[in-house]
Amino acid sequence: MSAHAQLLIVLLPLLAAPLAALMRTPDAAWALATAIAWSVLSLALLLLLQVQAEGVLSYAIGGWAAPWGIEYRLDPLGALLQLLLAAVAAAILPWTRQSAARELERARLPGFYAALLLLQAGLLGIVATGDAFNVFVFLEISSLSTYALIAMGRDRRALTAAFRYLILGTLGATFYLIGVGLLYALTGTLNMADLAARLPAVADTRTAHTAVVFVTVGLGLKLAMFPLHAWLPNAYAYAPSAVTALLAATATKVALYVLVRFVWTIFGAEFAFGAIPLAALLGVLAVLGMLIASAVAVRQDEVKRLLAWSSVAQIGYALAGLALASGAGLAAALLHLANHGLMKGALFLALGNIAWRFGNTRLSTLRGLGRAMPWTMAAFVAGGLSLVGVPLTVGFVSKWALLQAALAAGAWWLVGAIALASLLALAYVWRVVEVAYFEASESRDLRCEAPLGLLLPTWLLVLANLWLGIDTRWTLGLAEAAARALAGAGL
Amino acid sequence: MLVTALFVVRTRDLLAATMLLGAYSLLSAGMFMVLDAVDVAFTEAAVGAGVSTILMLYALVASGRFERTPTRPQWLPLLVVLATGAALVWGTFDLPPVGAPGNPVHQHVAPRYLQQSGAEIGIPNVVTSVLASYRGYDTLGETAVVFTAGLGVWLLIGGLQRRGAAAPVLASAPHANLILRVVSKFLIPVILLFGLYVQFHGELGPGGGFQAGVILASALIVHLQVFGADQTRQIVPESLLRVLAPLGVLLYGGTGVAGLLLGGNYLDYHPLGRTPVGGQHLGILLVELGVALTVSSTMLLLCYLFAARVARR
Amino acid sequence: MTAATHLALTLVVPLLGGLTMVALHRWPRLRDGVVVLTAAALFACALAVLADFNTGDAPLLRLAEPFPGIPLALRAEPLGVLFALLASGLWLVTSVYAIGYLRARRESHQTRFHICFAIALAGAMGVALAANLLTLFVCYEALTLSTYPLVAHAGNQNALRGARTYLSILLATSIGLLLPAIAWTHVLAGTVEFTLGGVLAGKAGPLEATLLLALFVLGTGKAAVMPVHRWLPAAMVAPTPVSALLHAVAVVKAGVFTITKVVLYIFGTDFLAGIPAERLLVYLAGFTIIAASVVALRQDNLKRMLAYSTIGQLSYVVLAALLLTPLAEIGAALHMVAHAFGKITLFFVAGAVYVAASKTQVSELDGIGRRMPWTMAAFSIGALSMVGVPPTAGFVSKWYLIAGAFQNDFHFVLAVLVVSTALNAAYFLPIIHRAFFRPERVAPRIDHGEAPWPMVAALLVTAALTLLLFFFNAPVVELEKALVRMP
Amino acid sequence: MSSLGLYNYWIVIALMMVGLYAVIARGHLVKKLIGLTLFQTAVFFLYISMGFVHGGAAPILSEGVAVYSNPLPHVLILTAIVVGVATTALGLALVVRIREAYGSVDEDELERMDSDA
Repeated sequence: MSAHAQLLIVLLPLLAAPLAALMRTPDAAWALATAIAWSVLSLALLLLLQVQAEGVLSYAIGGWAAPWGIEYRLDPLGALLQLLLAAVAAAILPWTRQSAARELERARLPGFYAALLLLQAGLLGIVATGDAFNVFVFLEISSLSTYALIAMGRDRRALTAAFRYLILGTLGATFYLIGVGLLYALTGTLNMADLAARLPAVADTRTAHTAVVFVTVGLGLKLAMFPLHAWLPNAYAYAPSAVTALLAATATKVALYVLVRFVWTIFGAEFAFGAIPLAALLGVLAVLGMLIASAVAVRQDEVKRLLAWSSVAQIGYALAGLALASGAGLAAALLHLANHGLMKGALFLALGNIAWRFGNTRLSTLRGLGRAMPWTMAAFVAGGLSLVGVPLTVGFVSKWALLQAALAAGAWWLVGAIALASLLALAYVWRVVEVAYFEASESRDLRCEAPLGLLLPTWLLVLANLWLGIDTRWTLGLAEAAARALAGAGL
Repeated sequence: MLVTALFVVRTRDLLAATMLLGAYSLLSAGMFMVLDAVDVAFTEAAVGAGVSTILMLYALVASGRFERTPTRPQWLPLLVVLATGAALVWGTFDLPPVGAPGNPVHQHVAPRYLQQSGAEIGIPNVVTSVLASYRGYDTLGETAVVFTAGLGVWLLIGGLQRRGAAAPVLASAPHANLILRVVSKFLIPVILLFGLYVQFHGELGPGGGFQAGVILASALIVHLQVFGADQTRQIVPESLLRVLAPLGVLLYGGTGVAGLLLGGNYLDYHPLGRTPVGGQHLGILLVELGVALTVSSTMLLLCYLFAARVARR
Repeated sequence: MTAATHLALTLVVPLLGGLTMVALHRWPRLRDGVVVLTAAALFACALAVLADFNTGDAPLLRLAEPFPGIPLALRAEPLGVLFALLASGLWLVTSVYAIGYLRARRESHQTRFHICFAIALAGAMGVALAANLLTLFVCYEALTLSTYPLVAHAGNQNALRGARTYLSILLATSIGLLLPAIAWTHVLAGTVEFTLGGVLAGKAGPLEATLLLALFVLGTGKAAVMPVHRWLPAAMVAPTPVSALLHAVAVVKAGVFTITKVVLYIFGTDFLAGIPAERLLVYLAGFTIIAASVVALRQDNLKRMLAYSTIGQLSYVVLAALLLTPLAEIGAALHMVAHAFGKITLFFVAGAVYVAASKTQVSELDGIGRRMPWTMAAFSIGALSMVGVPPTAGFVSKWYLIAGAFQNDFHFVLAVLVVSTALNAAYFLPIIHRAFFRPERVAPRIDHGEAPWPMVAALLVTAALTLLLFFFNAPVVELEKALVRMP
Repeated sequence: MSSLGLYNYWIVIALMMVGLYAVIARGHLVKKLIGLTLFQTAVFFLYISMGFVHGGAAPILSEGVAVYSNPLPHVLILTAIVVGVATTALGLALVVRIREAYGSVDEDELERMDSDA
């Protein structure tokens, strides 16, 4: 059975979703979803060991060989992403039961869990596949389920946010489709490895350049790259808490994974960074994104939107790492992907606890919560410190790696940007901490901590945040292995 | 084609826009026929012209017919559009000319489908063989997309207790209804028959799971329009649809798992039958059935949901 | 109990103490006992580390390995041991003082106060004994974060504002300047380990070295060099024991200690000597001394005056470190100790005056000498030490500073030393004069005597230490000799 | 590189741009969805015209016919059409919900309501 693990990791959630939809009671659907999430996690670990042992795994679906049939390829980068997706989902799903029960009507819960499973299947499918068009199909599965999930938020603005995300997301996917179409027209194949082999021959044509631009713009929309991020703040702010946590920790990361896959595997570093000034373009957008998004985040008074803007900024960090066009930069970007997933997961779960108790997460609601909900706020502070990049946290590890890569590449503009952005991060995290701990509020002196069911997963992610900040064998080791596999050149 | 598209964008009256969009889909189906894409033309006509127009009509009933005059500056979108267009045109210069047999597209992957699919899978319609077997996983993903859409729409506007009988949309003039009633009584069985034909003829000529599913659904949608949602619900209750839609996906996935258990890779139909080619036949048949199930039940479910929501307003 | 366990104990003891304090939350008397006990245990550990170091046994204790090649590790070396001893010793005294102060003022959140104190001390010990820049940076940040709740202890609006400036400047400089500096050093030198004689020799050009040094000096916000000094006066909103220990000893000394260590162990004195632009930083330190002393002159609030005087004194140590002559390095270490004893006494006095007479302004101190003779006597000793009058420790360190300046006849430094001594005298002596020789203009509201006994005892101990250091500075000098054996 | 052969693509691009214009310029939500459908249909044309072969028959194996047009784009487009319809259906469901929640389906009015809400 382990030979088929590569496929089962996607198939399990995909086929479990219809089952979940058929379930009558919400708890049965939740139990199925959590069981699937945990089995996916075990599969992801199994696959990781296999990849480390045998190198790139390949699985021809339908028995047809690579360029003709669809092929699943898994390399260290894919294994790292799948592990992140599985781990975050496995932590968030147990948390979802009580949070969703309170935020959504009972009748819709089985459907809600089915959509969550579809979202996870879509994301895992994108990471697992080695076929460019298959990425589009699974991208659509995850996007459609995301639109539906966001629109289930209580606030009516969730609907407009979902609609705007639908329009922009579909535009992005269609741009990606055009890019892949142009590549197909030039090379005649859709399999990524095959594409990478045949592209250099036609690399200097104008069509190839346009294809790169369209794929980058398309993915930029899905990735919420700086100028194309309009949909993200509202979408994360008004979606149900569980959905925001899952999306923040995984969705944009997968889009960035596809961009890395295209830039490094298919186009190859020399072509992508040589022919078109992709490095300069990404670098400028990343720095702009980091600074402006952080600046906006400081002024938000709804904490979920604040964290959503901070997500846009953090994606800027990862893009900046990518824009360094060096092995070290790539490793730093991948490391930040994984770390940011953990950080945001913990933070949004903490917010979910507050939303569970008070129904909203405005800054005024947080007044005096330091005493009222000590464990939740402690988790939030730990996540916030990790966001700022204080030592002994995961954020510091990725900041350190980014600084190293930037200095090695002599990118002074990036060092300054990172310093400034982390100061802004400090500003908006501290704004929340100050309100929570130092502003006393008369109405809320009683202790009303969230129930254990919500607290345990939150603290699980927070502990992961701290533990991986000290023992970085897992995250740093994997990211470097992935970068070495992709970049080939020495770190 | 271009003129219809431009007019669709220009017009203020959304009803006209929807109708023109239907016409546009039909025209594009014709164009696909010219470009030898028969299956695609069939699907575009059935899905593009048929279902999306019905759904848009429902949405229009809910949201009013006319569009306010645009107040925002028009030059910015124009600029963006022209820039993208120019980039695309600039990009096409190095593309091989349309229709030339020497294009790389025809050299690399496609020839094998054309030459070997007859022997390996044994069905004349190469598109169906590629769709169901070579790239069967894409189609599974696509069925999942249809299911997701159905699920998403149900999550958004489903689960409503219908208050009062849902008046049929076109029931404005009762006597006019008589002709419609008689004609539709005659038409529906024919459509159903044609749908089944398309389903099983998919291997020989143009057709297949999607088209058949939509046609079967459209038969019942006609019934829904003419006789009102309540009568149609007696024939095909909504709960049945909500069971059939996931079932289709499971059937498709299950066929793949069966291939897995019998020793092949996932979605490998060879071990299913006694002979490899026989296995392919059986596999494709089952898979197409699964697709038809999901597509038909989802399309009908969509119409039920929209009808119920519109009637409630 | 090998030397390595002593090193580990220096970190574990305060954290353990903190935990037990949490456990004894409901029994204040027991908790205060634990506080003193932990302080005593920490001091004992520091002594043990000193003993091990003297016997030449200085192992590398590896705690964790976050990055390949850069472990979080501790190692004893002369400067670090001195600072560790200083911090843990004075913590013992301060804890006694703090218990008295908190009891007298009936402050709320006392447990949180002591726990943060314990964590801050753990951070200070970590900075002292760090084996490489990364460990130093980690403990430096821990120190900043753990002292934030202390500064914002009062919880009212201006305490919050003060704490906000405190935190923003410190974290801004550390993440904004210090972290890039460390990363750059790692990229340039390939290692961030502290090796006597410097790692950068030959690996960085003159321009890069100067820029890097500037990054370090400005990045270490805790050294309060002029542009980044504003956090120190802002932190005066904290209760006096906090200002006493942290802002006279632990926090600020950590900053100056970092700079000295960077100069000695990362750059190396002879490598720096070769760089002409290094003089700029000496001028900057000199300017800080003069400006801070001038501002201190005009301060009426006692604690703010002491804060500005601290900024000035700190730059003495920075100045000495950047003089690069062996005698100056020893002078720097000595001044660190002397200033600690002197300044902590002055802060204790300020706290005692506040508790007993609830007076905070210098102008209100007329004739207080007669009411609080012991306290004001200690104040005079402290003040004299700051000025550098013979019987006090301040004189010894100034003596080495001047000798160091003469060694490479750096006339600017001599001028700065003379002028600043005059300025120190200008703002300290009138206070002594006002306290003893001026009659009380207005009768105090409450006829108060001395402050509660634990506070008076503490400040007398530190005053005595200031005097003792003058006579028994030999062991300290011997310890520091190892530092510069290979100048 | 006879540019004559490329006119097919240019028409497709013109159609795309009409669709894109509708999505961006028009405020009415349903008009945006219509624009999106136009845009996607045009992309389908791009794929199909790539796979077209002069004189080739439809890709259904029959005797006596040697040259066929390429079946692969057809398969891709079959999937893309269904994905397009799925997205439109979901979009329309959202429009209905927005209409009920806000009472209007014009983007500018919605923004005004959101900003002051």
